[in-house]
Amino acid sequence: MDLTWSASEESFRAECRSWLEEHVPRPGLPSGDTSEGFALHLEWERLLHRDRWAVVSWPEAYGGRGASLWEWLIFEEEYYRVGAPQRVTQNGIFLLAPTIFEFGTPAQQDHYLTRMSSAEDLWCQGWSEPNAGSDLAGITSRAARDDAAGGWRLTGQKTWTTRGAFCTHLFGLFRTDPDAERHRGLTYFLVPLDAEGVTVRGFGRLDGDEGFAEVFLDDVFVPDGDTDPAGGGTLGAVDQGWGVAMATTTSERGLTLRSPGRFRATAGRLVDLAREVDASGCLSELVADRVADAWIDAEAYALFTLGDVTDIVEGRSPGARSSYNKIFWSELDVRLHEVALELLGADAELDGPWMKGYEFALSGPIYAGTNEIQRNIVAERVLGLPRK
Amino acid sequence: MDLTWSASEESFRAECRSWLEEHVPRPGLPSGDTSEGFALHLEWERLLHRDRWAVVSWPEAYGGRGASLWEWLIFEEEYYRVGAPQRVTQNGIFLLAPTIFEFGTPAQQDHYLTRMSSAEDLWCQGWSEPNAGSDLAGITSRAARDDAAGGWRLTGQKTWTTRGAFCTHLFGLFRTDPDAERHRGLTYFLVPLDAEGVTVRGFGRLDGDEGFAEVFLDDVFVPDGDTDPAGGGTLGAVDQGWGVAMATTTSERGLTLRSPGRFRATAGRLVDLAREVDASGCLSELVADRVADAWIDAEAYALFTLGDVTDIVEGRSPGARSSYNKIFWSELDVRLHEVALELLGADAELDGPWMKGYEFALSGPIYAGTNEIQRNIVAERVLGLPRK
Amino acid sequence: MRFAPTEDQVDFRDAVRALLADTCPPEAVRAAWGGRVGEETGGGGGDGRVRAAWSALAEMGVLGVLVPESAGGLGLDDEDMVPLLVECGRAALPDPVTATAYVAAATLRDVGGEVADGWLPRLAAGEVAVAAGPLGDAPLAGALTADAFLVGDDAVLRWIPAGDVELEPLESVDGSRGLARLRGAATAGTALVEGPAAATVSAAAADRAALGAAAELVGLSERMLAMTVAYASERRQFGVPIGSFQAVKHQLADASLAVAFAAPLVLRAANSLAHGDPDAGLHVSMAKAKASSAARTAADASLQCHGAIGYTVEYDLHLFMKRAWALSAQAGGPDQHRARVRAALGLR
Amino acid sequence: MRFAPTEDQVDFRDAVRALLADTCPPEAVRAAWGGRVGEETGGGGGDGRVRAAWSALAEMGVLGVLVPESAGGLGLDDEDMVPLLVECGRAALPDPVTATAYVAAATLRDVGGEVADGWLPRLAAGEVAVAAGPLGDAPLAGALTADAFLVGDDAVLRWIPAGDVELEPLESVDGSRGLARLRGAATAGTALVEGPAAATVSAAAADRAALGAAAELVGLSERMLAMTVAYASERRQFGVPIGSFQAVKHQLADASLAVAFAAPLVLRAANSLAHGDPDAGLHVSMAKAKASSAARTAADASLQCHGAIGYTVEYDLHLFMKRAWALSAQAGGPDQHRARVRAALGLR
Repeated sequence: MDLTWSASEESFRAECRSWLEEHVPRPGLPSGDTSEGFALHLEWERLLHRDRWAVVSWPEAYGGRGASLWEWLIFEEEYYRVGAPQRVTQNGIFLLAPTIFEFGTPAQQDHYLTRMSSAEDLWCQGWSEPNAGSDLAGITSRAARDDAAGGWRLTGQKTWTTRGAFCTHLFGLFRTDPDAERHRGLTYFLVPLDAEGVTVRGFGRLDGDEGFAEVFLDDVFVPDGDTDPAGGGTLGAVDQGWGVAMATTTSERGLTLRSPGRFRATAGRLVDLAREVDASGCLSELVADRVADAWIDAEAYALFTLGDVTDIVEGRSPGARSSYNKIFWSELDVRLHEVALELLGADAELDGPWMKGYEFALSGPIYAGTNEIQRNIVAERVLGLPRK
Repeated sequence: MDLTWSASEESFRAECRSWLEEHVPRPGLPSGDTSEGFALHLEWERLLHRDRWAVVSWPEAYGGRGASLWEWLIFEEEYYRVGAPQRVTQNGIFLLAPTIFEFGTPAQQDHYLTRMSSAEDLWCQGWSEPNAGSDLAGITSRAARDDAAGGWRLTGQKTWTTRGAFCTHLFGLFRTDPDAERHRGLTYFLVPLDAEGVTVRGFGRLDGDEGFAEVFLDDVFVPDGDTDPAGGGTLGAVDQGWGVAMATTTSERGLTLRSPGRFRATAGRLVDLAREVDASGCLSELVADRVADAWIDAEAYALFTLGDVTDIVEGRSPGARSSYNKIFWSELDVRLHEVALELLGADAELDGPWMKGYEFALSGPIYAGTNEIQRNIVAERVLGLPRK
Repeated sequence: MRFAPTEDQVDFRDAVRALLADTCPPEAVRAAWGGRVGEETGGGGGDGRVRAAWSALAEMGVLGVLVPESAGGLGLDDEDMVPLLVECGRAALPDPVTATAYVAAATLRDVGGEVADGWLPRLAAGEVAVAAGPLGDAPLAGALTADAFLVGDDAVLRWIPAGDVELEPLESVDGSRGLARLRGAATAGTALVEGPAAATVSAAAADRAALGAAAELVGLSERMLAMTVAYASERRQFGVPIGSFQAVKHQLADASLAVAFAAPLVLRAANSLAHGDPDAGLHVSMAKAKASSAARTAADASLQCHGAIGYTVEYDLHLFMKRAWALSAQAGGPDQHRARVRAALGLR
Repeated sequence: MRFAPTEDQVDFRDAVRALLADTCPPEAVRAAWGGRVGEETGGGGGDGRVRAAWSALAEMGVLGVLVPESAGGLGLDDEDMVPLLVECGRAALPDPVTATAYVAAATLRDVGGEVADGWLPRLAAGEVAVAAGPLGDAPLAGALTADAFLVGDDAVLRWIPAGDVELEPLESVDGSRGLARLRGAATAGTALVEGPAAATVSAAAADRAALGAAAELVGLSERMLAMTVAYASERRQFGVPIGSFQAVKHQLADASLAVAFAAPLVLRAANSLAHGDPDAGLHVSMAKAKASSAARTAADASLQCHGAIGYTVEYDLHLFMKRAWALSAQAGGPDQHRARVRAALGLR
């Protein structure tokens, strides 16, 4: 065990910190899930890219620094510590990109990755459908073969698409073999949202942001494989989309979407708030205890992910254990905000940053596979309990 | 709403209290679930019966006082407040008796009820079998018709029979029609344990008491209906045992087995313990808060049962709502003891009364239908969620 | 001994339930949302009032339940009033029935005098709305449309006609709250009671404010659970209704259990207040602590069992959930109320 | 940065796991039960020791992990030791490995002097057993068979050979605990350290006692969960294994989650103690708080998912569960340890 950072890691941290402190927008940006906020966020993302902070762990060719996973953790920690904005590019860089690195052809990698890190292409997820939420394999949107045109014609409806109204591209699963058993016959597609036949309708989220969208696809043409990346394509083999998608959901549930820096930063702000309340003589032992407990959990999550990274670096796959991460971080995030609201007492209902954060946190146990589904996965695939 | 007791109820309370204070064994009895303890408990039960306190709400003819359900609540409250012994007759008087009142013939009522209230006949339950626990309808013990002898021949195995090793009689379900669907073809039998072919094997419980038994039945003869109550018989109609049994389990889950007085008395002792710890300067706000919370819950249970009694008195059946009682009292009982153990700190592990009580309380969420089953019942039969 | 509402109380409650189902459907609540939060969630322009419901309630006598008959009310007591507040919660009615018809009406009735004589008939008639709360810095619900304020502490209880005090409007997560802080309330309006007696009267007002919130929380919880049971019975995933999954069943069973055991505490506290039980304050705290926790449990379970649709503002759940968040922290959160229970038990 | 045991540590741990599976099966733990509690639960006659396991551990070097090589030990550190204590927990080994080979060995190693020189080689060889704890009234596990006691507070740390102090035996719910209070310890034996330095050394001993208990709790929890998963996969009700019910799955998933996130805290605290990190005490408290809660969660879920069979003494679960109850309250319960975290965060 070695819980120290090397000299080069420490100097990487110093570099991150000084750049971030110099450039991070003050005061913070409005929510990126509103149209005005989104534009400001794009400016920020492009600044990150300009100075090669957008995707530190990617190869330099795609706008990264070839940083190690450890360095990525450090970057994330500094990023959240300084209170930098949530990434509106996250669905692309944290969820789709690992899949493109794993399953994309060289042509796809070359085309998509740089445009993604530079925030030219903005990606949203197309997983859920009105009747396929937790039951992701219940997808009915279909892609029909168009041999003449050398591609596919997509029809169907995707929903709960975060920031769908502001994005330029969608990745998701479509049914290519309607006769196959549920998990088979699905293919992973990349779709430009300006393609003919696509309609996007935004709608309001709990926290008042217009962050959701429904995406309607009516006979939308997408070319085969990587024949014309600008026009979209298929990612991975036809009819093998489930396996490709599972690689993405492992990223989503696990560490890449939710780095520990994020929750440690929130826990730090919670402790600061508690100290303020304490200074005014109003901190009860009860709430102080909950602050300490939530803070410990944020530390526990950080340590757990250090174990994840060690495993990944040494070639051991976390696999279904990523469901542990998902359950833990999502419920931790709710708890951190709940305790903060308790600290605020009668002011808790005010529409301030902690309430906004609470509303956002409440989506955690729902998206990326509800925590009920994650608990099934832990029970069946980690503990080995019988499916039926 | 009227939350006051009438003058006659108050005088009933005074009478209970003074009798109990005079007669209750001091110091308390050892556990009734050991053989020496059981004998002492029997003496106590017979004393209760002598002075007509064994079954206050029963008709005088069967040893009761014809007291109202309200008076029964008062009696129970005083009984537990003074710290009187757990009733080793409870499975008879609280669970079987309501069923005999509802389904028994006059001959059965005359024969069994007085012998039960006087603790001559001691009844244990014969519900669970090795492969029929939560799944009660999975019972395989069978009763074969013996027309020649005018009765039935019982064969099978019952288990987790509380105090089975000390009891004289067993009530339970046996399969009379092996071809019928699971919940049908069962009949409710009353069986003397000294009948030929019965073997009882006691075994140890978590808390060290020998409170459990397995009961083996090998071709045990039980006469028809009420033809010879001394030899046992069937209760209610043949093949209709499930409905008869459900009446008993409603009693078991609901108020009659677990009167609020019991938990209010425990909550009172918990508050006393907390005051002692507080006096020595060692009470943290955290634990004090949990004491208050558990105490509130004991009060909430008492109020809920006042609602139950009001309903029963006015002819509204609680029905599936008795599952609320079962879940609540069983988890309340665990919580009351957990908090007490926290108050004891490093001494918690000592084999004292709170630890014994904790061990006993842990059985609550398991017996009388696990709380998982009760939550299904609440969801399906109270809330109306779909079974499948 | 009889622990259940009377037949009259049941009839009154049912009538109010039906009236609010008509006059205060979710669309009406939505329309009452205003301010920036209202706009962001697709409504906007409301002022936190559903006037059709308010006048119907006045007509039915609900706003005068505690007002003496001599002042045009029904002259009834807490036991009659509290079940009706449960119904206000069930409808998520944003109007200040608790503050006006419960806290202010009972206080003016008990205090008497000129202010009472002048305002009680108007309260009963539904002509005026009151915002009530502690004298201090806490945000006051319904402040933006209140005709008068009732604020008190241990030393004084003040009655302040609107206009005599400055308002600092605040945005609540629930866009129908009409929330504001008062500025300069300590010297505004009339002192209804001063000196040692003020502590008792202010405490009674605070108790009724807490119990009213507890009652509304019970109604809100029952409504959220009913919505969720309906949704989970219909929504299908994996070929079956999601309500057939044990994980959904048990979450909803737990929430319904919490509500089922909070509701009797609320009724008992109403009985105690009606009869001047010396433990009434303790009983109120038990009720508010448990009703607040139960409502949080019900809100959490409802959102989780709805999944993404519950997270949208187009769906109604959030109207009820946000009110539950607000009321569970208002008039003392669960910790504060358990602290009072702790003190009553003689513990630190 | 590397957060995982080394290959050597994994091999050592696996060897200890295998050794204890052989020498300390549940029957051995059961046979170690004594006293009245032992008799009542069908065993009796044991003294809280499994000597076959103890000597095998000594032979493998486990009892001398922290003892300097010059005294016949391996001269390793907390990071090497703590994973082995997890294994002792997994086997529910009742013998005082934590007190002897972790707390006493590290303390004597750090303090040095005559007592250390005399006892350390015997510790490493498995010739002596130590009971360790605060100087005061708390029950001491393993006291009945201890050859020496290590007890301390802020002012003094004492080493007391058995016989120099009077024992008041106590019955624990776990019949293998060999529990007693010491009488007259304040003046018995030798003062290893006195004055200001005592506080530091006693605190380090208390931290190792807490971390050792935390490690054992992780092992106990993992074992209980494994037993329960096996049982729930086999036991059938309603025509299917009970482990296929979501209510069972989610209870066990929650418990395994609690354990999975407590275990890294335990490892980190071991690293901090090994390297003299100034926050080591804080890290120990985080670990003990979470390991204690996780073990309670695991015990509760295991009992509930077993149902009635888990409630019998003939079945093994209770051996593990009762140890978990005892250790979760020993060396500071979760509240006490969170209080230390609170203080470290600068909160009241």
